[in-house]
Amino acid sequence: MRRRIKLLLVPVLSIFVFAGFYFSDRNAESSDKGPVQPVRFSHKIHAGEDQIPCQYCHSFVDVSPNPGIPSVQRCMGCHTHIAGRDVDYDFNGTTINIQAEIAKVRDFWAKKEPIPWIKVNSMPGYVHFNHKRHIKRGFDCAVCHGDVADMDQVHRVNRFNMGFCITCHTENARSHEELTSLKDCLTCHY
Amino acid sequence: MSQQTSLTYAKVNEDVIRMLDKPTVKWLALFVPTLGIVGFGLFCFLYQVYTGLGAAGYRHPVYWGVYITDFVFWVGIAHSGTLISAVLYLFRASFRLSIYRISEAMTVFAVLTAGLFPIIHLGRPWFFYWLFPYPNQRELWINFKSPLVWDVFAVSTYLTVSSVFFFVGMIPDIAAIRDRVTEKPRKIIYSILSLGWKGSNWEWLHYTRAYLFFAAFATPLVLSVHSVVSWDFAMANLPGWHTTIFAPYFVAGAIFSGLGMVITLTVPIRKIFSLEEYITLDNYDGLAKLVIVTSLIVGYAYGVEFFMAWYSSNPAEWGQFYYRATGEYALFYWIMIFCNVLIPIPLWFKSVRRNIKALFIISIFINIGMWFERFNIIVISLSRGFDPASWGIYKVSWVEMGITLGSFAWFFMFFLIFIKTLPAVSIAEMKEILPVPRKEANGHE
Amino acid sequence: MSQDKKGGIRRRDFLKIIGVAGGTAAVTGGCSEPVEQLIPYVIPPEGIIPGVPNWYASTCRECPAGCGILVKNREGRAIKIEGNPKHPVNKGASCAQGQAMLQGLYNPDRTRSPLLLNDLGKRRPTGWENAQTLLAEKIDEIRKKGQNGRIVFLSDNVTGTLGALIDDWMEAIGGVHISYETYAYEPLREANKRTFGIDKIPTYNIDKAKYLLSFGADFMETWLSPTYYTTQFSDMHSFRDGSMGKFVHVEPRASLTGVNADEWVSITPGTEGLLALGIANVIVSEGLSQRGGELSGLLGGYAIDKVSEATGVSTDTIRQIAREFSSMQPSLAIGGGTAMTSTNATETLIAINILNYVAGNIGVTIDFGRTLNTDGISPFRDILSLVDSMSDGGVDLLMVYNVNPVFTLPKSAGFEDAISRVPFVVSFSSFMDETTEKAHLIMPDNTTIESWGDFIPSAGIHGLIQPAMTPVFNTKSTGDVILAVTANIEDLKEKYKEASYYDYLRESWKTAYSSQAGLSFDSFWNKALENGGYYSDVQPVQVSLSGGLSGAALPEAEFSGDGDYFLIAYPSYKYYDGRGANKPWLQELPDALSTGVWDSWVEVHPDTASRLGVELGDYVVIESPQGSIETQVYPYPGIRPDTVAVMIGQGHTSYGRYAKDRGVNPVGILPLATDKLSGGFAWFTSKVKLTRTGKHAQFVQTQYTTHQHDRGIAQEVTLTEMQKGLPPVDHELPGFYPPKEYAKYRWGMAIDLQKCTGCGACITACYAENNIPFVGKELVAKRRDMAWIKIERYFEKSDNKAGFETRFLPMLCQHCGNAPCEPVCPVYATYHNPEGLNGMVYNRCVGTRYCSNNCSYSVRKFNWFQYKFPEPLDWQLNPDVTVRGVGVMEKCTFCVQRINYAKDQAKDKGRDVLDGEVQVACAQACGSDAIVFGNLKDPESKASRLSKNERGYKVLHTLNTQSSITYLKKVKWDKA
Amino acid sequence: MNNQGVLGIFSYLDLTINAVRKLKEEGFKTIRVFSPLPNHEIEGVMDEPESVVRFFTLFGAMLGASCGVGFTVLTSMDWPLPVSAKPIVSIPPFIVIIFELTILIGALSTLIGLLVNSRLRKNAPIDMYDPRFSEDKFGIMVACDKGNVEKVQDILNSHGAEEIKVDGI
Repeated sequence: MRRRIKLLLVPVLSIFVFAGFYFSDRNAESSDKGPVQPVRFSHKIHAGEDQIPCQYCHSFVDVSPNPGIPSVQRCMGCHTHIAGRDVDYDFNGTTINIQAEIAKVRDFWAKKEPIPWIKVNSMPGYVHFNHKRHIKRGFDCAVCHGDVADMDQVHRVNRFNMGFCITCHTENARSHEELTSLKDCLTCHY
Repeated sequence: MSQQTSLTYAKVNEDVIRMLDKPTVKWLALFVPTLGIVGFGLFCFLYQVYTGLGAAGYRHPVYWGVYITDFVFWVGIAHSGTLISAVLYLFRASFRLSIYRISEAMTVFAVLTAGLFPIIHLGRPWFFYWLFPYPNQRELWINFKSPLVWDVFAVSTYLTVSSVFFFVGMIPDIAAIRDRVTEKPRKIIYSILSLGWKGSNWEWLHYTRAYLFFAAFATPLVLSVHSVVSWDFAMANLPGWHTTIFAPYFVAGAIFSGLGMVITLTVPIRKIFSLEEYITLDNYDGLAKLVIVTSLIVGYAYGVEFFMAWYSSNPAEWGQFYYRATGEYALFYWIMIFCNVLIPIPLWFKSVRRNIKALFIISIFINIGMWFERFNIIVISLSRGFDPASWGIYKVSWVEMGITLGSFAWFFMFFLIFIKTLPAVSIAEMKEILPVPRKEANGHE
Repeated sequence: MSQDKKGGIRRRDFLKIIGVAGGTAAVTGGCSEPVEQLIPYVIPPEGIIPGVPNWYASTCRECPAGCGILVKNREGRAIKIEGNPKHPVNKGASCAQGQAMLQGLYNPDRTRSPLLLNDLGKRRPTGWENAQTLLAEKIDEIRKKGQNGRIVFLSDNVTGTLGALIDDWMEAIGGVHISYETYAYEPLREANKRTFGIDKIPTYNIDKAKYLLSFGADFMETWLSPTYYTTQFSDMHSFRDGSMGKFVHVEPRASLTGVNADEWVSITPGTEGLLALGIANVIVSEGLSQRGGELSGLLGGYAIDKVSEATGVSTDTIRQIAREFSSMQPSLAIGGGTAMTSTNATETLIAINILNYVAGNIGVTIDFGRTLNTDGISPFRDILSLVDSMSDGGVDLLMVYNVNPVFTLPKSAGFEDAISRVPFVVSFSSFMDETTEKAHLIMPDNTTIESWGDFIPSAGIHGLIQPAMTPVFNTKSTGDVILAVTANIEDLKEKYKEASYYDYLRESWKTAYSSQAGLSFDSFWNKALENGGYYSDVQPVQVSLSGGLSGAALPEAEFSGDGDYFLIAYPSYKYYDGRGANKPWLQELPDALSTGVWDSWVEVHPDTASRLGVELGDYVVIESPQGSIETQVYPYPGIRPDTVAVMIGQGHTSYGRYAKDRGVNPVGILPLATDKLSGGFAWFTSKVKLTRTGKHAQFVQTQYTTHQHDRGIAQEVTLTEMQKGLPPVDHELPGFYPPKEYAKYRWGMAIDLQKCTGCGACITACYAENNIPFVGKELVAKRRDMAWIKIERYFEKSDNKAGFETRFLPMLCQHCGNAPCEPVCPVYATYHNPEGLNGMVYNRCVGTRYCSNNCSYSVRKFNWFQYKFPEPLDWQLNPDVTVRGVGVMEKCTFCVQRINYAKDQAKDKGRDVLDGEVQVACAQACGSDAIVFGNLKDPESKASRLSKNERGYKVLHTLNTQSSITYLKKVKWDKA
Repeated sequence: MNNQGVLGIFSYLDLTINAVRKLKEEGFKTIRVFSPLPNHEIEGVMDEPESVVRFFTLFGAMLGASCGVGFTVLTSMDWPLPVSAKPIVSIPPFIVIIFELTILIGALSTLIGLLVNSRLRKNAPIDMYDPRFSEDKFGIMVACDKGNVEKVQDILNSHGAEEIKVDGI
């Protein structure tokens, strides 16, 4: 009798395996806190409290496939004048001193060295994503990057896998013709 | 057919189960080197994965070579097993009885071996599962228009069905072993494998019915699988591949090569385990006749290919076949003709058909010839496509040789394990050709 | 891509400057996610947007032709070279050498900083300050001796500002400036001086000619300005309005130019002059032209029978050429190659001038207005006296700039020994070439792409060189070095006021040109930067025949050596004089004729080969009294049985990993002979012995067949057939399924076989654009080259004089509407795109390779290994194209990244892509306009119109693949 | 009811058949015959209804065929990727898949049918067995109530059973 039950396990197990394949790489909200950056730059303060628009720093987002990382000069544009409060700040659970962090930026500027930021959102090299087209189409940055204005340390909100892209492409096609081109492999892979 | 024999039901059990006795030194002397060669094959494969497929001898425009040759060869070997067990079962050809278990085992192991090659030959074998349709976040499926996907379906269906067929056929025999062995671990294992078989009339009722259906499924399947394999080539537009004759030609070739392998395998087993009473000369006679038939079909196909190429006046087609017989690979072509068409001719004589040594030698030649047939079809055709500027010669690398060798060892490894663990001759079915024990001598029959 | 710590080549500094966001391109597959860094700019450079390419106009300096180029810059890296359409020399076209310039820039074997030879004989890196001071001290020391001429600056023909600066500097420090050009065309100038009294090389108007007669001039390969003349030839030779020009090539060997001729006339070596005069004689004596009567005395001595006997050209042929030359007006005869490199070269070229004169071509197809800028080139005898003076210890300091005489001069010239006797040698070369090996101090120059400069290839063309990126290594432009060194010399401190060579250049342009343009200097300068230079029209100059010609005599060419075979050492269109050999793209570019790669070979007539008992791939020793070389045999029907030929350019003993110890250098075994009248070096004077060695190896080619085997791949029609009109052909055969419909675009191509010269510029352009890895000789031997486009070359039997004709056919993915490759892919890695492209999705590919098996055109390539781009060659990778990983298939994509870019740009403007907005790399590079790319759905597009041409056909059309590429049949002159 | 089992072991087929025939005449319904090989005579005398495995086979094959059709057509439509100007749903290539799935699922379903019917479904209240049945002995097991045990023993004995076992719950 035990043998008989075991036999039934075969189909059940295979269903699990299939489901595993299916769900393992579905989009799951990343609970990852994101990498610790060389400077504890808080998007929450800049984009949230100070209401600085994304494009102020990521200025090429509507003219280039790359959004652009602000130059140190751009940081210093403000931080020449703003030295920051000498207060402790709860940065995703780590206590930092705002002034000390800004001092780091000034250090980089003084040494004329770039800040080696760590990439949070990345795509494999065989995917050619064009920021410009998406921004021009009127998508908000938050659609993919999440509510950055509410994050101190930026973390990945969406896994940018193909399912993520294609779901959005399918939902947003305005016509059949557009759907064809949005689901055309060569749109992104070349 | 009932023949003069000293066999009784009990002796059948006795003889077959005796084969499963403790491994002898001789067996180990075979098994250990076999394992070593499998290991070498594995090493070659890992080396190839590490360096890239360039470790194999492929070169533009020959993108398929020894691996696909091996694949087709092993699938072909598999075929005669199913033929003997299923097709001849439906035809009630009793000469199959003593050898069908061995052929069936051969089928399963050959498919198991063949199934490795499509993975080995992939550029990125770690993505082999992309060839199966499974739901994924990309929302991508596979291309059912591709003959390779047909292959995936055909070969995996074949493997599944022939394994099931193999296993189901063995259930009563495993029960017999279970009833005989005494050592605890073996008893447990055979008990599990026998699925509690008792041989009641109720079990036999469903069993015979199901077995018939399996045979009925396996018969079209065996024809379809090699047809599908042949369509891997015939669906392409390459001169030398693109012909309608390929499906029957391949099926016949497969059976031809498989019969060769059955003879190659059974002759030593018969000798070693003294199974002369089971595998009789009559059995070999029947096999040899099938060899003649399939050899004729294969030979006819070789001729027709040539004729059609000439008759079509297509420069690419004729160029291909002219090249096969005269070009750089001509030696392989003539090996193929020699082994597959000329070597089987002596089988027309009964004395040769009943001469075990002669049969064995002929069968070896058939194996070689059929391997080269696949090599010729694949490699020579690819070497000379439509565009003369791209023509090139393929040279086999040591990695491919190693893996091919490994595949033979892999196959024999399973076979050696099988010989020592499972009944190599069908106990239940052997009894069918023996007289049923009756109190009154002249019963019904 | 994660940051690479190794290399030590200021990569980090480089990144600091250019601020790359993310990596360039990554490999397919693999799931690990290494920490990627984003390196922002410290200070963003103006006008650079990451992800958007910038183009900089500049001038190519790979050969003296001086074509205009545009350098594509992405994120601070130069990634692609294209011809500058505004430049009068090349009009947007380019050649393989020009395309491969980037591999000079990013060559891993470049000298990375100044190097000083220490007492132990080791080269140690040193600082620029130190090197400059050292040189200044040396100069000072020598000057104190008070003897002029002990300092020699040996350069190539540096025209323009740098040339002037060097001259000026040498004068100031009491040195001598010698300009050494490997191919100096001295006989050509001498002949013009003697014929017309003008010591210049004119511009030939091949495009205006209806009949072109070339005596050995390899104008598609190296002669004067190959890209310029290829463009012109394509124009002249293209079929339109029922006619086309005719081109006859006379040479002992059919060069790439020769096989493109309608007729190749094989001639006894050294007798080209005789033939020219013989033809002129027929013209004059048969009264075919009004001119030349005054020369009848001279020409009378060249009776047709005598000429025929000496040249080996039949009287019929001579008569036919004479008639055609005089009747198909205007015509043009040019001389070069073997006709210009024998001991009677000047006389031969005078004979050709006479022929042109007799036919009335002077001033019509020969323009002495726009002359080549060859004035600065020192005569060859100056080089020889330099060798003498060096050997005698007369030179204390030799500075070598942009030349490699140890390699390019024959051993018999003794340069190598002589230079060893110079106490201090400075090389400005960026590469460790053979001459630089002799240097004590190496002060590596920037490559063209990294430096400011100008170049004047011919009168009225002032090409500007501007840096398209910051220097890759610690190199410095020689102009800057000169300024800095001068500032270090005590009494010359104040000589140059400019802080940098850039300022000096601007100053020099200020005085020279600003007044001419009638603009403010800044706008003039900016316009020049934009256009790649400043171009002015030049008035044609009328010349007349000088009087003394009637007494001219034509001596016999002299050959030395006791061998049976004339040795042609011919300049290579890939390596020029050897300078291209360190660029893997050029090494891997199959030779148009032999399709050989990465090596040397000797071309031998098949009859000669069988007489010697050798066949393809056998090694032979070629022996002259000056030395011997051993190389493989390539039997070639396009060479006389008494002649053998070896390409110049290989056989380096230094010059980096790609060039070193590869092939043989035929120049090494040449005798030191000169053309008697001009004194120019004569290459074609040696008779050599050939001995078989019994050694054999596979001759590494990319095509092992020479015939089409009746497959009708490269087709042709005769002119008569064309004039009668071809029957219309419907390319769309009926199919099982209804034909596919396309919405807005169907990308396609038309390739005119009449125009394709087989030069291979498209192949190199494709390598550069599409990140195609080079694989090296061993893998090409296994036919694992990765080229997406190849040139098929067939030698077909013909009834012409040569007995064979050559057909070239660029073969690339046909982007079939009914593609055989697509349905067989199990995973949809290749499929049909809505715009007619045959899509190839690398990251989906599992590598069954079935698609390639089923590709009737065999254009798919497979990544057998993970191919490497040794740093910094990987800096050249196009970030818009995926770098393919191991185990995936790849093939021509019709430069889909460019299509997507154009669509993106058009979308910004709210319209569709217009014709001409997408140029695929191969079509862009093509000098003869053979490849035209465009949208076939647009009936007005050029590609669409050409596709409907009556000459159009699809390769293997019976397979009904409905390919997107229409080939236009080659038009052949009927046998007259 | 029927909680006693009597097992008779026979050496000869004809004796076994006769015993079964007799038992049937006596009205015993729950009879099992063991044999080392399938035998038509036993089948004949037992006269069991046709095996239901065939319905499993038929159902499996039909399921397989429809899976094949559905799978190929629906996945092709899900993301239409044209290849070689063939229609997205092109039947000829799909037939191969349909055929293979028909066989695969048909065969698997037959296996399930076999397992379910011969092993998983209990057709007698009591299990008796002798290892010699897989060798050369035949056997008859009759399930009966306590009162009939002796009667059965008698019948078996009288028909030449060599050995008789009785078992009960």
